[in-house]
Amino acid sequence: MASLQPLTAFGKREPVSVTHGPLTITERTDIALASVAVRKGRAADLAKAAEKAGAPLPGPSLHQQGSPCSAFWTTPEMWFVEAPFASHELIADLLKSALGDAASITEQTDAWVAFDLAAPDLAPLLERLCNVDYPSKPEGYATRTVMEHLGVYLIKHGPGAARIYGPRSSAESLLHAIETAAHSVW
Amino acid sequence: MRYSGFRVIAEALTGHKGWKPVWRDPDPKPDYDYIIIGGGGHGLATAYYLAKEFGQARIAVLEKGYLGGGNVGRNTTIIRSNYLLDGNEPFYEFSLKLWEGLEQDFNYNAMVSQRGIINLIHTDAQRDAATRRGNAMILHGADARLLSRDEVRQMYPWLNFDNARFPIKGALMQPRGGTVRHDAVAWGYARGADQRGVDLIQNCEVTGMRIENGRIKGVETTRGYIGAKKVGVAVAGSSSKVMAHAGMRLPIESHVLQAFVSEGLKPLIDGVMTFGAGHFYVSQSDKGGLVFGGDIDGYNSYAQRGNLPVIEDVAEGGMALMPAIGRVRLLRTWGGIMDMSMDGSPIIDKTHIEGLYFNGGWCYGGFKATPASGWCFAHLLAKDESHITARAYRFDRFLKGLMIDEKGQGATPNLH
Amino acid sequence: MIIHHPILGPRDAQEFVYLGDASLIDRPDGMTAGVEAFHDYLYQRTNPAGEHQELWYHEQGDRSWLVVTRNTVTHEITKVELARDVARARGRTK
Amino acid sequence: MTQSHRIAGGQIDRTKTLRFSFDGLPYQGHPGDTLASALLANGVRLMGRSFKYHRPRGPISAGSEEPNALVELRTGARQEPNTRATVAELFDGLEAKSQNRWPSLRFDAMGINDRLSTFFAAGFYYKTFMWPKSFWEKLYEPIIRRAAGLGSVTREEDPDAYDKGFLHCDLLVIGAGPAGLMAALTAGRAGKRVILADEDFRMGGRLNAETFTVGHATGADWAAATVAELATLPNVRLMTRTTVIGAFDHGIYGAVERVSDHLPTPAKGKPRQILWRIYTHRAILAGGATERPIAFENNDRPGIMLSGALRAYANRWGVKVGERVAVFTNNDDGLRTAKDLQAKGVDVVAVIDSRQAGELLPGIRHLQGAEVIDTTGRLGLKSITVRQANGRSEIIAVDALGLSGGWNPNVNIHSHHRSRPVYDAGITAFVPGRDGPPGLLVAGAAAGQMSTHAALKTGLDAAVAALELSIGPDLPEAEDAPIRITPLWHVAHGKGRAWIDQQNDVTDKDVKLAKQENFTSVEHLKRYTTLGMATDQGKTGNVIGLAIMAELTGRSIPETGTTIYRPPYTPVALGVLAGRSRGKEFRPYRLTPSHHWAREQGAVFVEVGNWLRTQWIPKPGETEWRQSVDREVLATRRSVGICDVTTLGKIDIQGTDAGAFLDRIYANTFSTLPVGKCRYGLMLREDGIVFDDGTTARMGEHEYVMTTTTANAVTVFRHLEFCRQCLWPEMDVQLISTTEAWAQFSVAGPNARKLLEKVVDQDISDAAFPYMAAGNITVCGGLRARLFRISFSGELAYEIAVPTRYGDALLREMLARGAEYDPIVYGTEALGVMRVEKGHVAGGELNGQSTALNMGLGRMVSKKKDSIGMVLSQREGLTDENGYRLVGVKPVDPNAKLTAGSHFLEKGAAPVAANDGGWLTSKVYSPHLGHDIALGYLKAGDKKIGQRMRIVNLLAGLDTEVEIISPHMFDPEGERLRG
Repeated sequence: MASLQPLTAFGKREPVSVTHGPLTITERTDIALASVAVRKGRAADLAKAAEKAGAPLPGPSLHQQGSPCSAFWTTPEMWFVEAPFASHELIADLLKSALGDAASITEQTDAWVAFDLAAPDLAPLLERLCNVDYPSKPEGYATRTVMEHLGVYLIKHGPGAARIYGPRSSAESLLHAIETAAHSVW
Repeated sequence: MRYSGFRVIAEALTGHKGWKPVWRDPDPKPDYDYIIIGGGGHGLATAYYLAKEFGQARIAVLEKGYLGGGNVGRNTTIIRSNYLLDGNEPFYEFSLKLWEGLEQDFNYNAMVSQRGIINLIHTDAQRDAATRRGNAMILHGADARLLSRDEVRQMYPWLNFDNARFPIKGALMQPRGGTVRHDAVAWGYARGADQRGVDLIQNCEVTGMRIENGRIKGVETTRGYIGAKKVGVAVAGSSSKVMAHAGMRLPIESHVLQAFVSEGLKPLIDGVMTFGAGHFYVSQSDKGGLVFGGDIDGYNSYAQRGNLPVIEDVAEGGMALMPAIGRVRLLRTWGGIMDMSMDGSPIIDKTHIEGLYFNGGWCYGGFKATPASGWCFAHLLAKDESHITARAYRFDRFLKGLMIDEKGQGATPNLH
Repeated sequence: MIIHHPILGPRDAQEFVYLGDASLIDRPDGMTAGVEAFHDYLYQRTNPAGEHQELWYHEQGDRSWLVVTRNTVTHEITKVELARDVARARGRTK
Repeated sequence: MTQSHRIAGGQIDRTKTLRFSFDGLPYQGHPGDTLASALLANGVRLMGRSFKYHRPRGPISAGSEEPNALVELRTGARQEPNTRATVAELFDGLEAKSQNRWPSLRFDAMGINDRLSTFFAAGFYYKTFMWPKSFWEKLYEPIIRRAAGLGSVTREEDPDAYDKGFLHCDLLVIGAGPAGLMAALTAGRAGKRVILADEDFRMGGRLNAETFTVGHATGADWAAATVAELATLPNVRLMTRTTVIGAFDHGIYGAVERVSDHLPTPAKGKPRQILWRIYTHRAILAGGATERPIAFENNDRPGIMLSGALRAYANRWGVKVGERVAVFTNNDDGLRTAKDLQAKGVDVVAVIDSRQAGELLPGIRHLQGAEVIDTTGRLGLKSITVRQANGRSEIIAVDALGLSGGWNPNVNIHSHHRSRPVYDAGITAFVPGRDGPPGLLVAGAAAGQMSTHAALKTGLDAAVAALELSIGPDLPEAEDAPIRITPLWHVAHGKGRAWIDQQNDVTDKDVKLAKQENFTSVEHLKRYTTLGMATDQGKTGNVIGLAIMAELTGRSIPETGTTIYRPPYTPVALGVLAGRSRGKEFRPYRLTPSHHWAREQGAVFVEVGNWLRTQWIPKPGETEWRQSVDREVLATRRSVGICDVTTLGKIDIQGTDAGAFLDRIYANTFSTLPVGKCRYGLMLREDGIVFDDGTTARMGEHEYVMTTTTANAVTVFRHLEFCRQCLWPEMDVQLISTTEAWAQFSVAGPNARKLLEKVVDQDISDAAFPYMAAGNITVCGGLRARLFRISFSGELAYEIAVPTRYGDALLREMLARGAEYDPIVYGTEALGVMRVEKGHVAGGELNGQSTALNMGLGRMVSKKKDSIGMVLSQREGLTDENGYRLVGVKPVDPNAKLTAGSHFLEKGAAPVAANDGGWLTSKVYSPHLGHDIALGYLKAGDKKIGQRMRIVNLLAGLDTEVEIISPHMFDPEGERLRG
């Protein structure tokens, strides 16, 4: 698009990937993100438009896969919608044209650093990082939680697969916290 | 009976048979000139000064539990007068001066120890604020020094100077600050008051107030009705509960503040220290325990106990500042109820009910205020006018916009 | 403490920020009320030893303001509502 | 010495030998030993000194209640003071030292205190040391402080790491003795999520120390088999070395797991300990009971210990504490010790039973109706004096004495919510009272159920009740001996001292003195004598002290009452409570989009909240920070400078009521702001004090972008949500923070536009993009961006924002494409200089104590609409016409230095509070003006412009003449920023 070269939250050209024992932490820079909030009294309009646009609007504490967009609930009447960055860098504009004025839409792509965690079982790691009862939660569980003083979103894609969205400016501190916990556990 | 080193030796040699009760346990009389509700530090000091300095008699202190069982019995024992605002500094400096002569005055060793207090500085903005404060203190006749990083390092070389998230850049010091053996304050005042004829009545809870035609007549208690010409309430922590007997709502919330003591250690910290980049303050008692605390839990509570997050937050502050204490053990935690006022400053004032006076809203700074609070409250009770150093502690300051807000947090009590 | 969030279920109170008495919802109208009314609203508290309705903000959660009914002596929580619902029920509009 | 006191049996691994040292002497022990058991096995009874009298002491217990055997464990940075030898697990190479003694444990000079003890009665220090006044800090107190304290602390950083974690369960079982194991088994077999935590390194509790059978196995074997079954259940988590430290609100328990304390050092990357926060549905306290001694004269000598501890050392650790042992008891449990020791071949020379009648063990001499009244043996017990039923005294040579005064249920955790224990005369002990922590049940000895059968049964029943199960497993058979006890707290005899609180040296005499002086309430007793305030928190001594007080006052024990226990159950290392939040990881870092670029340039960073911001960027040859800052300011004012302002809070406000909402939030009006424009906004708190400020832009009809200060980004957002949800719930407003989504740079200086034109794709001429314009643009060939024409520096200035990932590149691109203008990047210091020159308020002025009027912005508060703080800002105290006003200040002598925080005085006025005119809020050196300048709040300052005053900094002895000037010290007409 433009001549400017993007950097990751770590100030690098390429996303970081770290392996320790059974755990792999992969930074995801290929996700576009936007918040979608219902305008007052427009829930039905939004639901209709969202369905047409392929953007799910799941219930509280849930993440829902969709095509091309996935989404998770963040606050009452607000979701974060995920889409591939390559095709949806202008995610806010795309959603605005799809959803019209039934929603307030704000680009969030670069507000967050995203990590995918993979291990046979993430519970021993996550119990050192946050108060979420990970094993008891269903797949598709999405919540905000705190890891080492950082507010993050945690999405469970399986017992051994999770995504964490943390504040981009604290990417290094967050990764350090996860890595430290991993070394402590494994 | 007068206490002295000679007396201690003489008693030791004669089997300690001569020690007398430090106070009587009188039954309440039908009426008094003055009733002080609350046998904590402030209430006892008020009674003591009423009798001693203002020549009043027929005084009773009513305590629902045991003497000194209020916040004077559970605090971190710090005294200081390092306040910023004109409404506060003269009062706390008056208090510090009273501390300095207290033991000789009431003939009880409360271990008033002026080993100094330092407030650490971690940013340029904090240094500016400390400079403003230090100057205000000196203008009010108190003592203050601004320490450089190197001076702090000389005092406490083992603080975290080299690996800190928020480096130490200096400190504001008040050399006359220090600590006092808190229980002894209550006992010293109680003994002094008792010797001057004040009836200290324990296990006597006030359950109601008799008010006729806008004037207080006396109080209902678990030990019966007791009449009084004037009633002074000094029950910080329970102020709203007691003043509700007079139908009053207060600009006060009750919050829990936890405090902590470690196992006994050989000397590590001489004076008092506050961390400027987290919630942590600490001193070491003469017995060797580190006495420390931090922020209030943050929610209204009368439970006298707190929860884990604040314990952890305080420990984080401690470890960030003093990385050598990782293996020192926390021995005991406790929680006191704080009268958190709407601007972080206290109230010593008359009420709209004639003969009913109020002293409260001490937030978590009430211990150091004990002597001046007692003196000024006694002054108000005896003379019906505010002591010169306590004139700003009025109820109507919120209505008039004359808040005394040291921290600049506004009407959010849990942030003061 | 645990707050049973009406949408999210049990959550550690550490995720919340406490404000105070839920009477802070009842803000007077600045165009009609004067200093005295605002003074009572902002500064005066019942501060009960017992049941207390109070405002908590789920800052590290879903950003809901909640009205929590909690006993200040035992800390027992008996009711948790969305503050927005309470505000509407108390007649607050725009 | 090689384990001279080791006897057969026990749960130690004799195939392995561990070497360790105590006070420099080498010893040997085995895996499974504690430091105390190993020392006792080596014939070492003397392990410590008491706090006040420095009396020689040995362990009295075999558990965490130990008051005496405290040692300094490990060396160097890992030195731990006050470690109880009775719970310190032995490892190869362990080094321990005795503490609170000089020069050595056997010969302690401070032992003189014991001789002088009559002068050191309870509270003696309150009655003396008052004259002369100044001697307290100078003489008395330093001596006391040096003498006091127990172990010493290293000054080195703790090298070990600590973790925290969070666990969830249906049932937490605290304690893995018979009751706890049965409870866990019941819940575990029912498929419930169970956590079983025990402070010991071996589960089984007293079963490991006793010889009874459970079912067809020994108690220890039954425990091991049960633990083995539990270990196979995926729904059960077994946590040894894990102490539940406290019961907090709503079923949350704190627990400390000692992961590595039994190792010489933690494995790489592994923590020493973990603090677990356990969220429970229900919990069962099965923490057992603690035996209490009997107080009599000289009852504190090494070799005198709890009878159950003697038994435990023999049965669990294969250790005989002495060659000739006696037992002094008031209940049947003491007889068990005699029986077990006898069975182990230990010479039990006498059982002194204070009761008149009872069971007689064959082959052991029983003295019934007798009492121990004194002992000898300074460094270790040599003999006891027994007063027999007939009144005759007899001296019996023994080197160990077991005391059994009955067992106190470990009610501690049950009273963490301030529930008062109640007295149960049947077992002469306090049991859990009413109103314990909701959801917490108590089972086994902790509930006063003292037999093994009762423990198993109540454990099972508690689990069934807690989880509403229909049925539990079958109960194994176990002993169900009744409690036969005749209370005996204290042997009244003679003039000597009987110890109650051994560590703090509180004796029966101290209790008597407290009574004599009317410190009779239990709280006064505790505070006056220090009873129960030692590191064991009175676990063995408290009840005896209050029983003696009850006796003295003629009240019953229930009338006398008891103090309550508070967390933690046993002392907890501060390190584990802090976890990873220490050193540089105390708080997370926030890094700006230009951070990596700035680091390449050698920038100096400054902490602003959690952000690290560029403070200045030194160039080669610059040795003083001022050189760099002056250059950055001058270069910006001369041509163009760029500053990363990403840290300012950014909040996206959308909805059809967004404008009306902002009118309520800000003191000034925003609904009338045209699309494509921005405006400076002033936000008040409800009390009328200024809360925050910043520019807010209208990006669309229903879309605003608010800017907050860096410091208040979070609190402003919280406030907006409060207003939106609680005050005006029907407004159509949606909020989201975008602080981190955009990299935002201020571009300021006469050439700002020219530089930006090199990267911005659109026309940004003054006509197309005038002062206070705002809009969406693109840069560098189509990248989405935002541009705001606002200025904090007084220069022609813009703030330009791109998605954060492009921030670094945009900065480099601006520097490269604009090279002809010599752009510089400036830091927060230069930013501060320029804003002070311009008279803009910031941190020093936005202090939470100042009004719009104070800041000279009073007219911004619109009274035509309701907004937060409007009404209360009109109170008399906040509208004083002689109140503080923001002023500019310059020194009359341009070489004079100003200091922020200095106070204003009129010329000739004495430096006293009555003359205090205000203070300097911010001070900078203005390279443009060539001297220091400052902002300040001065009383009636608006009327003093042009006057001369002094500013004083009494902390530094500075007194400087200054001129009061307008705060707008640079380009007051604003010609440059509109240029």
